[in-house]
Amino acid sequence: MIRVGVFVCWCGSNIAGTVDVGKVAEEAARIPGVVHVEQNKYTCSDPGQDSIRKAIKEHRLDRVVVAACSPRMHENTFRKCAASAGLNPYLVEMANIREHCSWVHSDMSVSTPKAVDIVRRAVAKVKRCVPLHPSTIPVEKRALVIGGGIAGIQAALDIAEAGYDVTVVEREPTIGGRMAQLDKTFPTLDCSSCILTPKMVDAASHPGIRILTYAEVEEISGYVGNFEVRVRKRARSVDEARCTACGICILKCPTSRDSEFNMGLGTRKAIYMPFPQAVPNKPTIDREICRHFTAGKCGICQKVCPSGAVDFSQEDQVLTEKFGAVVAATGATQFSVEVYGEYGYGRYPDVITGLELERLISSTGPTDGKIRRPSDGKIPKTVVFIKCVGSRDENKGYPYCSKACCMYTAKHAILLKEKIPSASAYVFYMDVRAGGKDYEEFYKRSQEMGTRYVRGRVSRIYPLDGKLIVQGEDTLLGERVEVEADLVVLAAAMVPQPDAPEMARKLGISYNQYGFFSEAHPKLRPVETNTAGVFLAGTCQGPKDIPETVAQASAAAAKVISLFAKSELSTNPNVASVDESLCSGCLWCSNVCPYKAIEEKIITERAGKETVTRTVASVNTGLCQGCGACTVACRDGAMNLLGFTNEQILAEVEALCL
Amino acid sequence: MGYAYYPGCSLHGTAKEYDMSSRACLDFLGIQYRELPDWSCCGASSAHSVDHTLAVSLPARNLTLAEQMNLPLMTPCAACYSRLRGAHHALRSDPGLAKKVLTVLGSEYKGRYEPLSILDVLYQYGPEAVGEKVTKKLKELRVACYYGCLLLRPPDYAKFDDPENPGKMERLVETTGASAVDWPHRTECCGASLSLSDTKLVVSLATSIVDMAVRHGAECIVTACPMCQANLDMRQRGRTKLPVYYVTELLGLAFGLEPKRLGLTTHMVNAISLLRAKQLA
Amino acid sequence: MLHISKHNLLSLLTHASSSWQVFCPSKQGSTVNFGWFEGTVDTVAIPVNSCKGAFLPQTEELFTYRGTPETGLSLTGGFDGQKPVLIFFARPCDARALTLLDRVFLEGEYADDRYRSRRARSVVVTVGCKSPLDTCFCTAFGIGPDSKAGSDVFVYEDETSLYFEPLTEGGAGFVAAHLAYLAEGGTPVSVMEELRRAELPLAGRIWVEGMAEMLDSMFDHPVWEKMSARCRGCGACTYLCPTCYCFSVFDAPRGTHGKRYRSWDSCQFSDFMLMAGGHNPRPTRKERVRQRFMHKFNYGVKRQGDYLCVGCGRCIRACSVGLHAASALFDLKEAGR
Amino acid sequence: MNDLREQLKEAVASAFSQGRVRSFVCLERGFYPFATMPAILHSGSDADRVEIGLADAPLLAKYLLDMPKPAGIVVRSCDALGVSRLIRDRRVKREDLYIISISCPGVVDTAKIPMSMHRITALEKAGDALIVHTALGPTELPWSSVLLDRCLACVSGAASTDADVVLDDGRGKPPAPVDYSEIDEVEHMAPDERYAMWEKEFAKCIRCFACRNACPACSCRKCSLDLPEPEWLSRAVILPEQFMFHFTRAYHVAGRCVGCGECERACPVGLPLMKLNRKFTRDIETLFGVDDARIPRDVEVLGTFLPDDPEEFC
Amino acid sequence: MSLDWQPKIVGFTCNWCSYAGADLAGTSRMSYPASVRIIRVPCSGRINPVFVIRAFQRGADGVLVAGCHPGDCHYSTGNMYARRRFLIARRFMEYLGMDPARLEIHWISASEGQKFQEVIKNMTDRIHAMGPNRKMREIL
Repeated sequence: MIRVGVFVCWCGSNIAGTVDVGKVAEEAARIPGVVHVEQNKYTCSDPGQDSIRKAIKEHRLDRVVVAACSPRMHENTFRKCAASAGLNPYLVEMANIREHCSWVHSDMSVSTPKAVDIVRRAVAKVKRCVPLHPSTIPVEKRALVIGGGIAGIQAALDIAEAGYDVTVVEREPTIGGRMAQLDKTFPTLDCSSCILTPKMVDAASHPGIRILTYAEVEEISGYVGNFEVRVRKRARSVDEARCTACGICILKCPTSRDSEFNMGLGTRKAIYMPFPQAVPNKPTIDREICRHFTAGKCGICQKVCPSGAVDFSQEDQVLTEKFGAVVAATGATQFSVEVYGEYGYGRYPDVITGLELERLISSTGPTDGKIRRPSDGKIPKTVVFIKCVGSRDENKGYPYCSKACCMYTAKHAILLKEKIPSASAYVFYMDVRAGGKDYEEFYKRSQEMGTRYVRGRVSRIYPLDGKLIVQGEDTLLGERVEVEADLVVLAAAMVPQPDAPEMARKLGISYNQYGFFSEAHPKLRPVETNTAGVFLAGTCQGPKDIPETVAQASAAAAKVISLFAKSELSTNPNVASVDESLCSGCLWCSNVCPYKAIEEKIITERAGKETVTRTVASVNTGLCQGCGACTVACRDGAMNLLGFTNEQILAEVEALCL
Repeated sequence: MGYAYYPGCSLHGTAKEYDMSSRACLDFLGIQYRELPDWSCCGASSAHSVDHTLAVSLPARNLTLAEQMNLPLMTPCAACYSRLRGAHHALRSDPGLAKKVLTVLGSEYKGRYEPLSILDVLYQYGPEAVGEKVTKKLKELRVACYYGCLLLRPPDYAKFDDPENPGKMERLVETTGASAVDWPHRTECCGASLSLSDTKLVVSLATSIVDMAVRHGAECIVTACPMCQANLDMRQRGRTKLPVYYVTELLGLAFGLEPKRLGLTTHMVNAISLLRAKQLA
Repeated sequence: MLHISKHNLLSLLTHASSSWQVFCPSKQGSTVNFGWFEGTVDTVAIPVNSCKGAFLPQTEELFTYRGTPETGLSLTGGFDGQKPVLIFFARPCDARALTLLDRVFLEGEYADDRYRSRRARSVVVTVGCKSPLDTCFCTAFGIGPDSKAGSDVFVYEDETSLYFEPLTEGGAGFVAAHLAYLAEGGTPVSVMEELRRAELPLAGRIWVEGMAEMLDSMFDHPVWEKMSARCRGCGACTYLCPTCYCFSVFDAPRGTHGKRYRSWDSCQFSDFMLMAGGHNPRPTRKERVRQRFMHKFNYGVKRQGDYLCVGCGRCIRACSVGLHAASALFDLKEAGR
Repeated sequence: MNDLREQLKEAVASAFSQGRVRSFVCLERGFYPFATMPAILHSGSDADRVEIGLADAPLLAKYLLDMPKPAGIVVRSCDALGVSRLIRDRRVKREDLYIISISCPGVVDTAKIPMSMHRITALEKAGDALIVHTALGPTELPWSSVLLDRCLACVSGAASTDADVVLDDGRGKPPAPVDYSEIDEVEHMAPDERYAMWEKEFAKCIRCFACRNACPACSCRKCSLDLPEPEWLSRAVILPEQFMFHFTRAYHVAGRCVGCGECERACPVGLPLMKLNRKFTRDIETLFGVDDARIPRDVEVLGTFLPDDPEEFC
Repeated sequence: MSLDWQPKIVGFTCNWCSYAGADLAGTSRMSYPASVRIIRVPCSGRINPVFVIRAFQRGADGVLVAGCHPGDCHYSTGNMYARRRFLIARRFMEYLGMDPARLEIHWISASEGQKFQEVIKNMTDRIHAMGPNRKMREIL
């Protein structure tokens, strides 16, 4: 016989003030199966917990109901308490008579019967609880970092410093990411390359870090502590071991195309390094344009290479490896500003984006650091900056604030003034958001240097007599504004990588409506995801500037390190479970599983005189997170969710409707 | 198949020539259409500032009539287009409103067909196919295509083309052999709705639009809106006066139709002299 | 003989329903079913179900209980004071089937209270079968379109009228109570003749003499395998059969109160014989189909002295794959040769 | 017709002789000479029993479950959908099956032959007519007036092409769209009126499970509705449980129903079960943009989603 | 129906959003009618439409199904399946004659205590006006 103990909590006056606790206890005692009821002033307190422990022993309780606050508050407390009295912790159920009852009803004549119903529900459920046991899984102490931008580099360095092996997978031929494209960084205006390249070199030379560039993650299976990852390392066509990075191949290569690194403002060769400080400092052949691959001709690079490093026959390598944790640091990209037809980007060459301006300012850029406008190479005298292009715009772009644009526009205005002191700068803005250490001061400085901030949107840009006429509105003055500009810079929003949803699916994590990866909790678990063992760093999770990105990368690293500090992990026992005798093996359940936790299993059984084999579903308890979607997909009733079984839920419904 | 043709009030009055030239072009191209029997005013320009249900019911009546004919409704008038599209959109997305309108009209609008502009119809016919029918190339005629507001905005439902950087009218015009100039004021508002209440403002708007066309080398303006045409034709005060044609007038010319049949003689700014000078009429 | 014009039948039944619970055929959607009188009656079609539900309802509540053993239990839901049952327009096969059910529920060591009290004061009005269906084969069991076994009143039907012939005291009582609707005079001789001559299409094909004895040695015959191969394992045949009577008893507990029910059960269901320990003595359809026909044609004869089939043909109409008493008798005969 | 039957017999016999099958399910002559019933053959010598099935032909797909494999089956397109259903539900493997598909001009529902014509001795298809032979002589009925309901929404009378042998005499019934007007009628009723209608229908249900057992989408080894614990369905045949039963049955086949109507044909008390199934089918088609939801797919409609599925909850 | 009759609403809520939303209504002391009784499940994807029928059978006057907003599911996609299931199941219940107002499906996030309060208030009002549910209900 099941022996349930019910512990009704007063929670001081929090419950007892609006619920007749005595009456609840009295009614609880009448529920079949309940053998012991007591009341406590504060059940969660030491004396309260003691009384539960005592009652479990004295009354030989095998199930416990605590009628108190939300299980989200104290379920763990009471589970531990029961465990310390020798009772399986999963034989405890809470009746939430505080948040769901005493705090929302003031009339005792309605709150008391409701509290009784809630207790009945809990008793009905707990009677169908069975002891559950978390299982343990081993941890492979190697981390995978996807993305070799500043976030990935930082996370890799931190994890490696703690003594664990890290693999960084970067799809470009070099690590460095967006930060490598920047000229200066706000608010200190120190040179981006000067602070980034040493870190790139540190990462490359760290014995615990392996960098796979020109490589992509194809598939991730497994679960926390035991991910299995397939990486495709694309053929570089250059033997990295032999190459001495002399650069003669690049020099002699006859084919070129727009340089991605320079945002199309310059060109690069078919065999190329994105930028001189690339890590690894080895060229790559772009097979899409290389004449050897497109036309079967050429081969100059191979001929000129003094060390015989050019290898046209190289093939993609596919590596499959095990990792214990994954840090997603896949970054973001720039909003496609062509959507704003009124700005004329793409039609008017002198309308450019912020990242393009970075390349124009950078001394490694196509203009050697001289700001020249793309159409005719003239030095611009008047430059208009437009903020919130693609951000804070529900009609054409995204509703969110892209966060870094206010500051980088201020930086651009300052750098413009530094490079071309006679130039005038206009910034069309909606709001200036300068929350951050030294940020407001930095924005002020840009104003003090003469940048004119116009609060309002630009409605149209059109070329007239070699100028760009920028029409807009100054909403503070309530006037139309027209500026004859030489150059217009659009502060394009940071947007998710186009393949972010696909990556999220590979990682088994969720993403928001825009495509930014979702953290497990916006406040309390900002670098974790809903998939255990997968962590987030940088702009793949949302727009960020460099300091924030680096901080989050280190935080993600810390999470990885603390995961690796354990030799094994215990799993949530509230997982799906198959009654093989009922399972027809249709496996439709596996379709709805977000964690790919349901596999096919062949079982052998006796049927009459014969031995037959058949297929059934099988739950990988390491992968299963216990959502229960499979239980509803299962018509056989074979799939159940431990802790939330069909039997339990049906009993709860019944108890509530009595 | 074919279309239900909805001329609307303007085309029976100030924009008679738009009606004439539209029908002429449709006939010439062999596009089947029937004038919507018993059509009524779409309520454009005023109803929607008075009463939302009324503003939807008026166009809805015409939409419903067309639907009962199992034909999509087509109109040359940009203002009618805007109201018809607006009502279609509102009825499809707001069941509560649809119910109200049902009680007004007594018959249900299912919204099977999107209402169309004559430009949509010509576009469906295909610019290439239109081009093949051109018998008289309007060579060396430099045209500023002017879209105005109602064909493009609000983009939620007007949707004729990219609201900020449209190009469909240019493609149609270029089939005639004319060249479309690239100019910035294609989607600027001409202020037509204030034509009587704030004439001064409207004059300055119209003039700046025409001037901008002149500065970009245009010899004439082409539009698909009776409001814009009337307004630009009447209110331009610049040094150079440009004739303002309906797109169907130019197409008609290119098809070799009589200028008179196209109503070209009814314009304020002489619409014939430019053509004569270019030996196009 | 007392008779009533067909036009007045409904008023007679309406009147009868004030003192009787009338169970009669009526049109329900696409079919005609036996059920409690609700203002309409269909006297033409032979209903898809039998009239056994009037005495053995598909589900009946035995009692409602409240309380726990600790606090004390109270039972409610007695069974008395109900009006007697009037079956109106049974067919001769239906009436005969009731006598077979009576043996199960009324004879022997234990008589079923519920069944007895419903049956005790009941009156079965049977109509002669003027146009038997393609599926009828009652004659194989010694029944015929004018058989009177089990009936309290027998009705002859001509084009315009129904002639009532009381057969029992109860039947006479029923007729007496409705004299106001009945007119005196005439004997439907031609109808009686027609009934005597009525031919059943299946009669020649179905053969039951010696079937019981033959089956004694056929328990392990391969024919069962063949017959059951097409069985879909539903319970349509048993639920519509006028002589099947299996039921189960179960509870519906709701907290500290609940109900005990009795419902029909079917030997064709896979779990019918499932034991608590998981053993199933009739694990496959072969055993279950064999059970059904052995019960009808062998065990029944041994235990109760009669075939537990009246040739009503309901299973023929019910089965979507042509596995029924007639085909079974035919196949068994072939196999037993 | 006879040609087709001869070809079919030959195909069945050769399936056995070539060792392609250990068993074969087909139709054979029933107890009534004009009707057919399922037969499971175990040897090629039985191939003579094979019939095409002019009238009251049951669907056969579900018999595959218990047959010794490799198993053969002869299917019309409606039955082919059932087979496909079982394959997608992984209840049988395609490689264990040997499928002979035949074209089908439609199947006669003898219940649709007027009662006045009972004592049928034979049925015969002649062009666009059914000739009913009775003791009183032959009568002609229009072919379309006597077809099974499932034939009125026929996916295709042509032989299914996913088969090992395709026998098509070119006389297959043209496909017909599903008529949803019955569903419209119910939808246009007031809720109380609808409820009353279903109450009346469900009151007839005797819970014999003929519908479930005939359904190719109801192929669970053990139906959850038969389980004693948890008791999804009480054995009490009372109205609330009838609603539970019919809701669950229809919901469990929602998105998987192949529209064969065998449930309705099997129902001994004439419940309009397709009125339930088709409600789901149509909603699935309109809500989720599925084109003919009867066709089994690799991923079940309820086993997937689109981020922009209609959002009517808020 | 007596004047003080209170509808009985069974609420199925996911643990991560809607249950937490109800908790937040509690911690914020937002009062609402004592009509709802909550059953906590991990995810709206765990809610079998058959549970809803069972609730009506056993005497619920209304049923609330609540989960995270689409896109916010703790398990990433559970509520997407729930949405599909209930889109068709709710229509079907309506088709069987159940009054649609008796089954409501809402997306309530952990931060929407107020929304939870409003949902319960509105639902209670509506059902109160309709009176007790008799459809599909067993009589005991």
